[in-house]
Amino acid sequence: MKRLTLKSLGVLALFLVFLTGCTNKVAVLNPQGPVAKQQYDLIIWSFILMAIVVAGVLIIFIYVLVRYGRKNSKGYDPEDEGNAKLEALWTIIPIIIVILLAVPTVKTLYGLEGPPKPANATGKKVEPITIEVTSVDWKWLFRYPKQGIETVNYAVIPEDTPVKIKLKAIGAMNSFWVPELAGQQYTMPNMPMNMWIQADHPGDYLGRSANFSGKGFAHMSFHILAKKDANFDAWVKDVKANKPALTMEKYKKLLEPDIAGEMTFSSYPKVLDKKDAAMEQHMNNDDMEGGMNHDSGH
Amino acid sequence: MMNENVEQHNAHGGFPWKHVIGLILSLALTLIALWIVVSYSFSTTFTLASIIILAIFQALIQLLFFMHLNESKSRVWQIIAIGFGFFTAATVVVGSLWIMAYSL
Amino acid sequence: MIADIKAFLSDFLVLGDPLIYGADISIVLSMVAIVFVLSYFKKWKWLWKEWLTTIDAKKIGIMYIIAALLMLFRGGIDALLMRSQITFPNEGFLDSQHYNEIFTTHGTIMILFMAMPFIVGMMNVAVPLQIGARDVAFPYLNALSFWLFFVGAMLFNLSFVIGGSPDAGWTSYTPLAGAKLDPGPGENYYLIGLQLAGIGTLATGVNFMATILKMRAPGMTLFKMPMFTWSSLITSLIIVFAFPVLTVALALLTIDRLFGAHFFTIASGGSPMMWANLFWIWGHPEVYIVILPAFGIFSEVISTFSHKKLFGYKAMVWSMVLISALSFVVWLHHFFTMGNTAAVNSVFSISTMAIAIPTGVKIFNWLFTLNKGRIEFSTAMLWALAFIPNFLIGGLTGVMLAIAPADYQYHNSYFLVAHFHSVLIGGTVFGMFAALHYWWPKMFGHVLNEKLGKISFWIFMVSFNICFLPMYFVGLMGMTRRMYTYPEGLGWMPLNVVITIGAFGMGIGFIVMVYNIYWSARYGKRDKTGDPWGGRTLEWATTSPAVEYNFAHIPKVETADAFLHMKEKGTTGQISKAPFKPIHMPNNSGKPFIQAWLMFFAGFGLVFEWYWLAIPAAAATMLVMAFRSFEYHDHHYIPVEEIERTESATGRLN
Amino acid sequence: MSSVASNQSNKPYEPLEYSTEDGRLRILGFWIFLGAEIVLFSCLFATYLVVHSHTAGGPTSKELYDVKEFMIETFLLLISSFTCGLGTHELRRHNAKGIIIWLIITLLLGLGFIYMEVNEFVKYATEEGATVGRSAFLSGFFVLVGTHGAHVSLGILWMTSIIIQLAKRGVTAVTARKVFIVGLYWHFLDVVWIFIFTAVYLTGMVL
Ligand code: HEA
Ligand code: HEA
Ligand code: CUA
Ligand SMILES: [Cu+2]
Repeated sequence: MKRLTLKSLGVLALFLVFLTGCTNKVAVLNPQGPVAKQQYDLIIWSFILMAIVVAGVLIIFIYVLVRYGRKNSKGYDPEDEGNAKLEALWTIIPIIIVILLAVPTVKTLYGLEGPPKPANATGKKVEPITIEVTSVDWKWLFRYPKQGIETVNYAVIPEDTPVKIKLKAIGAMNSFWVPELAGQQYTMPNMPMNMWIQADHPGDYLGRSANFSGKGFAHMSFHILAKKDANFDAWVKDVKANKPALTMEKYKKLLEPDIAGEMTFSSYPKVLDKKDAAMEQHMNNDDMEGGMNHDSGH
Repeated sequence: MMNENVEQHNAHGGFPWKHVIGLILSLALTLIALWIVVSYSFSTTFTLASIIILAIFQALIQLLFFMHLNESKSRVWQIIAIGFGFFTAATVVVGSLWIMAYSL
Repeated sequence: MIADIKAFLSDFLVLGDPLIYGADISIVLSMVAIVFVLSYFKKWKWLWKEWLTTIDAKKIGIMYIIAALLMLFRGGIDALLMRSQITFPNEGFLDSQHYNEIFTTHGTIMILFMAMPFIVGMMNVAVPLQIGARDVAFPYLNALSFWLFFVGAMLFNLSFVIGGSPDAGWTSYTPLAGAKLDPGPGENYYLIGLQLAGIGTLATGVNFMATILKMRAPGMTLFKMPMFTWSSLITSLIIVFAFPVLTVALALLTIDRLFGAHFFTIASGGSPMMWANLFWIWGHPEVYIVILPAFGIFSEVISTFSHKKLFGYKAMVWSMVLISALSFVVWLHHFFTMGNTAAVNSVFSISTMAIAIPTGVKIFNWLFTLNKGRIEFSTAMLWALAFIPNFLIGGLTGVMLAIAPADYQYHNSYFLVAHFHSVLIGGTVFGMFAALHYWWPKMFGHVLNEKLGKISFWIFMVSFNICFLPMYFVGLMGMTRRMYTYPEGLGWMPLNVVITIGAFGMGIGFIVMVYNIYWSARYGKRDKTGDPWGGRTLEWATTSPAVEYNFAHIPKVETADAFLHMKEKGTTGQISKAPFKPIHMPNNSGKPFIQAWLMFFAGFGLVFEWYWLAIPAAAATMLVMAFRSFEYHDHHYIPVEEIERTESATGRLN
Repeated sequence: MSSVASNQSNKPYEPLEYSTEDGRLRILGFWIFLGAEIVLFSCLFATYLVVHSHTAGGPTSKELYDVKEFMIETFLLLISSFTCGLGTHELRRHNAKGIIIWLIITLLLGLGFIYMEVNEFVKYATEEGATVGRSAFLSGFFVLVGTHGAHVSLGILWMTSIIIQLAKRGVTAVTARKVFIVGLYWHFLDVVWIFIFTAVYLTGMVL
């Protein structure tokens, strides 16, 4: 019996090594921006509380097994059937732990609704930028409405700048997840949603879809490249100058179910901006009768 | 418990008063609900809230006057079954509407 | 003409895959073998009379358990196939489509066709005996439940060779699972197979609630019931109120797919998220349906093998009641990441965490049952003890998932996969294995070999940890579930290799267990006493296996742990002592079997949208029900002489 | 029949349907089943209410519902619930003939309800182009109201079968239990209809 509990302790130790040591590859434990950082802090806090519970339970567990697991252990009492004080104790302690978890949870949830606070000490307020992210089967479209740029399967963002991600889906649901920058949100047809990401440093952050969407799902990864402000502007200029335009034809082709590489377009059909909602609806419809005049009231 | 059953017996001896009262009440509540709606003289919230409350009363009338929910030795269990049913039903309806509020 | 037939067949049968050809061949071969063995030994009549038409809960229970073990095997093979594909990056063993089908069937089969029948089987075996009843409240309905479950499972498994398997995950999210993105019969199989089995389960829930509420032996008040019976009562309650939701969800998606409605489509105003909502309103209570009976079993086993009263009996009961109520108000935690408002996520986060409190109460009560006990490390007890730390890890990671903002990072990653296997295996499967060893003598009259039992325990339990603990880390490294392959260079490979080794280790542990079953059937120690473990509850008061009518005299109960009390007072003999009275028993009936198979054909017709088959079969089903309604002579009396004969054959009369 | 009425004369009276273990079990079982039915309908209500505004340019509830029609449907069901109750009342007096008469009246009212509902559906489909496949709202409407209608139809078949059994066998512990249970079912469908009346029709006039 001892083997069993020792093993559990070993596992615990292993977990601790993972937490303190080589976390580079453990994306969730390697937050690179304020959004992921908030979530990381919660994870660590909850982990500490859980570790306390594990320790408590295992100590009692080992004790009773060692003490009463032998053939002729003393203190056998077959009529021992309850103890109000003890029972109150192990009701109250968990309640306290749950409260200790619930309070930061709610705080963080409301905190995540707005743009992240400036990360660096200078505290200067930076204008957020907006990227419209659309998942289609099985690729990611990134649209920069202000810059008029569209990219596929990668996006470039300026560092230390809150980025508002507007999520949409054409076809199946997916989930937009860049573990080092922020936890995920689903992309859902007929239900535009927002989330924020922000990177503290220039870098190449791997993201992928976290919600199964069919045959090509495993290939739905993308890169978020964070650059210094100046480099970001340079990139925009370069794209505007040197990349082809996204034509309507090409766009429709992208909507067909297939996997794709990275692509860059200096512009996209303006009609998509204007009739944005209606267009998405149109693409999502399987029959045309309900088509364009679908009530998109929500 | 036995006494209850005796009462039941007596109640069924002559004219089915209980049923007639049940019928009258349910017709009345239905008409009131209809009137609240077609008179168009109340706010939407008030209209909806009051017709829902009336419906719940109607359900209680059926359960108590017609369905004898309250008799038999297992009435506790009958009431728990129906009660838990209503609890779950309310959770499902209210919860779903709240969660899906964005699309209402 | 011939071309037509060819085209039809290539749609109908799944062609072109060696794995599936292998399955085809093995299915045909085993069918032939079964038919041959039955004919050779002239067992057809026996099969029909003793099993297919039986309405004896004990036998129905055994059939459930056999089905569950077979499904564990099928689901386990699925698991090993998946593990083989994702051990190394960029493998080509399974293609994407095939992998998608396999995880879908793995999850669905394991939960609905393995865990559920295992539990219902144990309830059938033990509950009537534990409450001192002769059968369940509605034996005929019970048989119908079993056969509905069975044909549902058959229909679902058939998809593998005819028409193609469902491939949208066991959660079957729309719009992916809708007609537009997933045409073809695969998803229909899922919908109809689950529907049939689900209706059977709902009937089981009603049946066991009525049984436990009304059929307890005289003197057995609610708070003198054995803990497994309590857990069965509460599980039945959850079944009754959760399964209708599944019924509706499945029906709506079926109507969408077959009749062009727009509940969950993207077009014409459908609401894909509503599927997730309905699915989890059922789905979350479902996970407590599969864990609570295991809790009940652990209570029995831990108390029996600590040779001590259960600690905090009342708290154990109330915590289950609380869990059952809470289980209906937490479902949103499965889709925290679908853009809910902060208020919605907060409320469901907290309600979910709250479940940790009653569950914790149970954990500590088990620990204190061990305390001051005389612990006997039997195989059943080992499974129960191993449950505590293993389930603890799963439960605590569940609480971590319940923290919505943190769940944004865990959701749909292998961290989640690890969580639910920890609780499903460390809780439910360990519980069922404990029950299997514990009640085996009651079912078959011989005990399972302890040594082989312990070997299989250690192999399985250690491999289980090797398999699932590393999954938490690959999850944190960003590996998501349902990926049929992953690229190199992410550092995921070493851990995946370890995981796969663990998975195969579990397979070996399972093989040892199966061998133990075979070995013990031939050489195992026979249980003459009916009470091999020094049991405390009434199932041990009768013979092993229990006679058809369970108890010649219904026992009188004075305290909890009723049988122990009888042994102390020396009144155990009274249950089988003359004079007897004729015993009223329901007749066997072939109708449940026939009705269920008619429903199978109706379902099969729906899967392929062959209404010429579906409609007549459904009508025939109604006809069987009408016949049943007009049937008045459906019971008989066992005469006194026969009771005397049976009782003296068991050696209990002299 | 007389043998039943005089049984257990030393004990206080117990309604016949509760007089056997089997009867008591089945009645409780049926109540539990009704609990499940409540949840079943609640899911359909939830779905209907969520998609109520999703009309996809098709007909809306305000355009479709007709006060006169649904009021007549409501009265038919309410009164049938009453007549069914009178059947149970006669049951308690062991009066087979009385039961049969009231149940047949109930059946006729039920048939009238179904006739009106079918008419309503056909009218929607043919005159307004409102079919299940037209919009999410209509899917929700037809499936919710249709499920109730299917229950009523099943109830009609069931009640017919029980009337036959009652005519053949008179009031016994078994037939009494059957009459009582089918009565419960019928009243329950009335409860569901009240909520359809409220949440579908009346609400549809407001929102
Ligand atoms: C047997 C099945 C079972 C059980 C018992 C549980 C138990 C729990 N589960 Fe689990 N869960 C699943 C099966 C199960 N789960 C499955 C199958 C899925 C995924 C489905 C899918 O997507 O495919 C899932 C998914 C799942 C999610 C969704 C995650 C996501 O999709 O992102 C969440 C989130 O909250 C969750 C939470 C919990 C919690 C809080 C418990 C609690 O009940 C656990 C309670 C137990 C303890 C906490 C341990 C003992 C307590 C103490 C010692 C007291 C002290 C402790 C504290 C105060 C913390 N589960
Ligand atoms: C009770 C439920 C249950 C059980 C017991 C299991 C058991 C196992 N599961 Fe399962 N699993 C689920 C429920 C369950 N699972 C669910 C609900 C999902 C989600 C599905 C979805 O995403 O839709 C899932 C998904 C899932 C995945 C994720 C797939 C993905 O997302 O890509 C993986 C991956 O490793 C996995 C592995 C395993 C393994 C290795 C076992 C092992 O424990 C199995 C061990 C048993 C055996 C191995 C017995 C069989 C014996 C033999 C076959 C003899 C031959 C043996 C040898 C040759 C050695 N499971
Ligand atoms: Cu009184 Cu019906
Ligand atoms: Cu859950």
